[in-house]
Amino acid sequence: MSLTFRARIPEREVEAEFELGQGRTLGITGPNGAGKSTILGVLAGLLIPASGRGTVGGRVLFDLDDAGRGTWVPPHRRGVTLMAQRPLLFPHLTVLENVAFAPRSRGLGRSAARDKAMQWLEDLSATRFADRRPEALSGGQAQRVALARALAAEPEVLLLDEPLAPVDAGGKTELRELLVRVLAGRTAVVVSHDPQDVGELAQEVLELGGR
Amino acid sequence: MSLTFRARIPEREVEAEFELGQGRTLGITGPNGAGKSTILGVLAGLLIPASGRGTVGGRVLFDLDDAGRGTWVPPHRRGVTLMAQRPLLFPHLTVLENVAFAPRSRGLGRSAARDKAMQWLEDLSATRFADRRPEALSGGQAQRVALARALAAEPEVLLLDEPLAPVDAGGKTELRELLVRVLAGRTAVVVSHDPQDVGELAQEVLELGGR
Amino acid sequence: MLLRVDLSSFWGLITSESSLAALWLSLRTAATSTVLCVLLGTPLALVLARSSFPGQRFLRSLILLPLVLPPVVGGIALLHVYGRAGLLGQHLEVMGLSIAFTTTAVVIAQTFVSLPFLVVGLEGALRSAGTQYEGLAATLGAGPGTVLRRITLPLVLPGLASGAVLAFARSLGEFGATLTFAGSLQGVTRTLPLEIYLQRETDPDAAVALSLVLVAVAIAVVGLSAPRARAAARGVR
Amino acid sequence: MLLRVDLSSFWGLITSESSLAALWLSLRTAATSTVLCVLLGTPLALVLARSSFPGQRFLRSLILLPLVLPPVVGGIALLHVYGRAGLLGQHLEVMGLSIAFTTTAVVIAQTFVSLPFLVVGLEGALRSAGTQYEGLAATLGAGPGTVLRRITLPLVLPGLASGAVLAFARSLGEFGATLTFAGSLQGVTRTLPLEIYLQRETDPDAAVALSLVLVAVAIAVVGLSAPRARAAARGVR
Amino acid sequence: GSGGGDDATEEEQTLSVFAAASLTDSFEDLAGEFEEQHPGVDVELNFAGSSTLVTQLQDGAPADVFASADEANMDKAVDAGLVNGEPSIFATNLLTIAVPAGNPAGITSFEDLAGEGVNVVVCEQRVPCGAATERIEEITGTTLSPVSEESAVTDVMGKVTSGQADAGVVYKTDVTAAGDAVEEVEIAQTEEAINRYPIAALESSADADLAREFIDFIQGSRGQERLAEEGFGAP
Ligand SMILES: Nc1ncnc2c1ncn2[C@@H]1O[C@H](COP(=O)(O)OP(=O)(O)OP(=O)(O)O)[C@@H](O)[C@H]1O
Ligand SMILES: Nc1ncnc2c1ncn2[C@@H]1O[C@H](COP(=O)(O)OP(=O)(O)OP(=O)(O)O)[C@@H](O)[C@H]1O
Ligand code: MOO
Ligand SMILES: [Mg+2]
Ligand SMILES: [Mg+2]
Repeated sequence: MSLTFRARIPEREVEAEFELGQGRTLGITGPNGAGKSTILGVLAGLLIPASGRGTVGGRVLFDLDDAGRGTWVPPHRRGVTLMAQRPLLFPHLTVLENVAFAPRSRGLGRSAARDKAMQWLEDLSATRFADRRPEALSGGQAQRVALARALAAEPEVLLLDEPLAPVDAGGKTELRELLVRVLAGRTAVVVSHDPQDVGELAQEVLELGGR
Repeated sequence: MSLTFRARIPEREVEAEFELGQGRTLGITGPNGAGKSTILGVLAGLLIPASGRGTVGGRVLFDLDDAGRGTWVPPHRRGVTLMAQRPLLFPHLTVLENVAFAPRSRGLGRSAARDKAMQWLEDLSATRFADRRPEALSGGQAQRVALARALAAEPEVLLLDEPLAPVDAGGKTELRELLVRVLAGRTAVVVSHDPQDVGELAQEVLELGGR
Repeated sequence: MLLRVDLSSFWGLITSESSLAALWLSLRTAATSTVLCVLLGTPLALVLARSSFPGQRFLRSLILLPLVLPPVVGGIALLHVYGRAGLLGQHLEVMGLSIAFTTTAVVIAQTFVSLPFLVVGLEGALRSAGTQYEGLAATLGAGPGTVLRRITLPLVLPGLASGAVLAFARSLGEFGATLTFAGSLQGVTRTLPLEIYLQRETDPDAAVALSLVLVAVAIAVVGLSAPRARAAARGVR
Repeated sequence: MLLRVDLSSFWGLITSESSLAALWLSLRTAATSTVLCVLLGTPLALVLARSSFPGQRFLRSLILLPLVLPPVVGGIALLHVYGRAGLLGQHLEVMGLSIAFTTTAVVIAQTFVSLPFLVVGLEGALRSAGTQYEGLAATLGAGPGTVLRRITLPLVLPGLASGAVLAFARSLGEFGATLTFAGSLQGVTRTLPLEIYLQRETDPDAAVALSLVLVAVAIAVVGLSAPRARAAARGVR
Repeated sequence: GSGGGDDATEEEQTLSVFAAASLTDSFEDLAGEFEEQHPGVDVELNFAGSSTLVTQLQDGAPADVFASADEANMDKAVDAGLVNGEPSIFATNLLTIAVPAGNPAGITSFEDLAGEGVNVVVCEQRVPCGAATERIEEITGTTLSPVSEESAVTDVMGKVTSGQADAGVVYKTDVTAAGDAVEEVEIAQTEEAINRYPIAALESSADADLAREFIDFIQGSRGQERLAEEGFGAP
């Protein structure tokens, strides 16, 4: 799915525009507060911009004129999944249930969704946490699970906000290799401060100016 | 203040021991889940270990035998300040009030504490957020403020859990330089996955084994 | 209080036909009212906590009204609505449905006075839970119904449960509105508080004994459903 | 209800001496009781939410008891404690303090029935706020008192406020316990609900008119103090 | 109707009686006896304060018989067109003084109630027992300064039995019901403020004959005997 984006969020002094071809990955970099998370929030449908337009494969996600009127598709109908900057694992669900959440929401049966979730946890070397609650995970462990949960949604467009920040050195290399495989052929936007992440994962780069 | 530490937290399969001379900085590294945050929690007094002993300059922080009996000094009387892995800024206070919190708790008057907080915010190039609520900060901005808040406590022992993880590339260099200055002569423990952090900030290194 | 009742007559009293009928009626109606409060109160709390519209403050005040109304006045108000000649009651009457002075009326009275407890508790829980998890769940493809069922409601379950306990307790103790709106007919509308009230007219000690039964039931329900105590402050990640 | 009262007599009625005395007494006592509920209820909620000890469930049940007690029974219980011959009352009597038939008794009755509202609301807020911020504040050098004053209480302020509003509303509507425990004397113990109840004996329409006054006061208080509506779901960081 | 029944299966029939709360014990017993005498009849009793009962009747409560604790409330029912035929008086109740066991304030007469430091509780003048108390005050030329003016006799009794009050002006039936908890000090002029209990069949009754039979039973010798046990006077 090709992606186009143009939006203005004046309360946060954020303004950005880009296009991305089908199956490619955009890396967004820029100093703290440049608006990286804001852009992902607008794409995912969690933030309503003052004005702008976004499309996926020609389908409109939002299209708001300067008065803020127009189309705005709610998050669950966008086919866009966000892995936010904080893990935000659902605290009342186990790790496995967290990862199975998206497959279940897509209509998969309980055990099929569990199997799928288990596979993703395996890919992220996190199966041994499957039955824990999120509160009993370390920072890096929680991040891995959040990544698994987003990947398990298998969306048209995947948005990752600093996916590897709290991951240990060895894990970074391992997960980067995994992401290269997973993102191949999938449209994605990855935010990172790490030039290595951007270099290995993204085919295009948007460098935001900072303040 | 010299620091000694020995503790066992079997629920988390964590066990560690180290000594640190007065004014020196210990870098702790190790894979996700190795127990880095756990050690800082025990030192700060937020987690009670099954057994162990910790001292600062000869003063006992905790001293628990295998049955878990013994001395345990509450966090506010330890002279140990923790910057946790998540910023955990007080949501009901402004940024300035967050940073002024420790000086105020130490008994400083309102305006003296404000001045001190302002200075720390300046050192961390974060003065322009002074009047904002934490919820209106980006991930990296919140981290800077959390760092300022911990530094403003000017404790005997400073514990920093991945202080620079979500900070942008330029900021990392700038803040590392600042920390080198601040930690000079102060006893500190810094957890980080970044070899550069450990290399530049720490005089000693504890490498935890992972699972 | 205990001193005033000797034990043998106590047992005879609380197992008398009228006492048992009243206790059983109280338990049944309070349980039904609690279910109704949950069914009605949950959408109301969601509307109050998750949307903003003109007149929201007024709606909240309206829902909280039964809290401040002396129950007797609440009972009069219910008569004006559901009574035979009432706004709604006269239409129901035409359809052959008569509510006043039936067990249904007891349930309506209890639901009326208990609803605010559930709504207030749940609204607070919803507000403090925030909307972050809900937004994230939506980006994982979950529609509003799924989000409600699998995220929102489970997250506020402790708030919902404590609201339901309060509603049950309040229903169990309801007196004034029931007496006025539903009357006091043994086995039909005479709940335990009404039985106690009547006993007090003629035998104050018996009234105290029955009160103790009510207290015991209430302690059992409230105590058992209390939130499990969490271990003391531990853990910062 | 409105239809039953015509406007001119309505005004005369609600500005009559007895009505005004009752309204003023109700406002004063309900405000005092609310303050007492906050002062007593805050430590209780803290103990319930932040510590665990044997008998905690029982303590919670005990605090919640007035919720389920029919107010009249609550009044009887108060008599057994604070009455002239009561457990505490007889000692107070010796010290020359007589509570019976005074405005103090009204405040005690209202505080008794309203306290659970505050405790339940605040305990829930304390539990969902968690202890992370408190622990962190302690590592910044803040002692328990400072943590309580600058972190814990401000964090749960919305819960405390909504609990206080419920307590005020409940105090304003309190009827049964006041009647039983404090009596009913104009200007001293006869609050607005008691006045309404009396009016109903002779002039039901007048009682309805007075109820409307009570409702208006309640709507004003509850409506004004409602949590400000937050903007709809926005922002994930 | 109740007629038409042979010895075949009895037709189930309900007689709904709305009665003042002070009649609870006596009417429950009498209703049981009435049911025994009338197989197939089920007497449903609804007890509350008389004014509450009138409100309920006005709002369409289905009932056959109304027994009020005062004439004012019965008049309201009559004025509202609820009553079928004339109400009749079936019992009377006299005012008396209840004092806590031991009579701590040493009350011996109505006039004593006006003494210094006597905590006396009465009914408010807007309720029947309060109106009667006021009449006694006029007759005796005594002005009471009560510490509380209650809305129901029950609440006056509550203050006396608990020892809160030194004395309360109540009905003889209340003193009888309270047993040992209180002592009685008679009011010499009590006959001047007699309280009458009227009973009447209601328009909404489905079976006027049965309602009539119940009223006759209450007014008959067995009914009067049982009421006298509770302290009620003859009409
Ligand atoms: N409610 C809010 N949440 C987050 N940011 C906000 C909010 N309100 C205002 N802002 C501001 O919007 C700007 C963009 O924030 P954003 O979170 O998009 O930055 P970012 O590029 O993701 O930074 P970081 O690298 O620190 O995560 C920042 O200056 C921030 O302070
Ligand atoms: N309540 C808990 N909070 C945090 N960790 C817990 C908890 N309970 C159990 N654990 C486990 O304790 C171990 C140590 O966790 P800790 O947070 O100290 O790791 P860490 O070294 O800080 O890892 P990271 O680099 O991911 O932050 C982990 O395996 C974790 O899963
Ligand atoms: O029950 Mo009555 O009508 O107050 O005597
Ligand atoms: Mg960000
Ligand atoms: Mg950690």
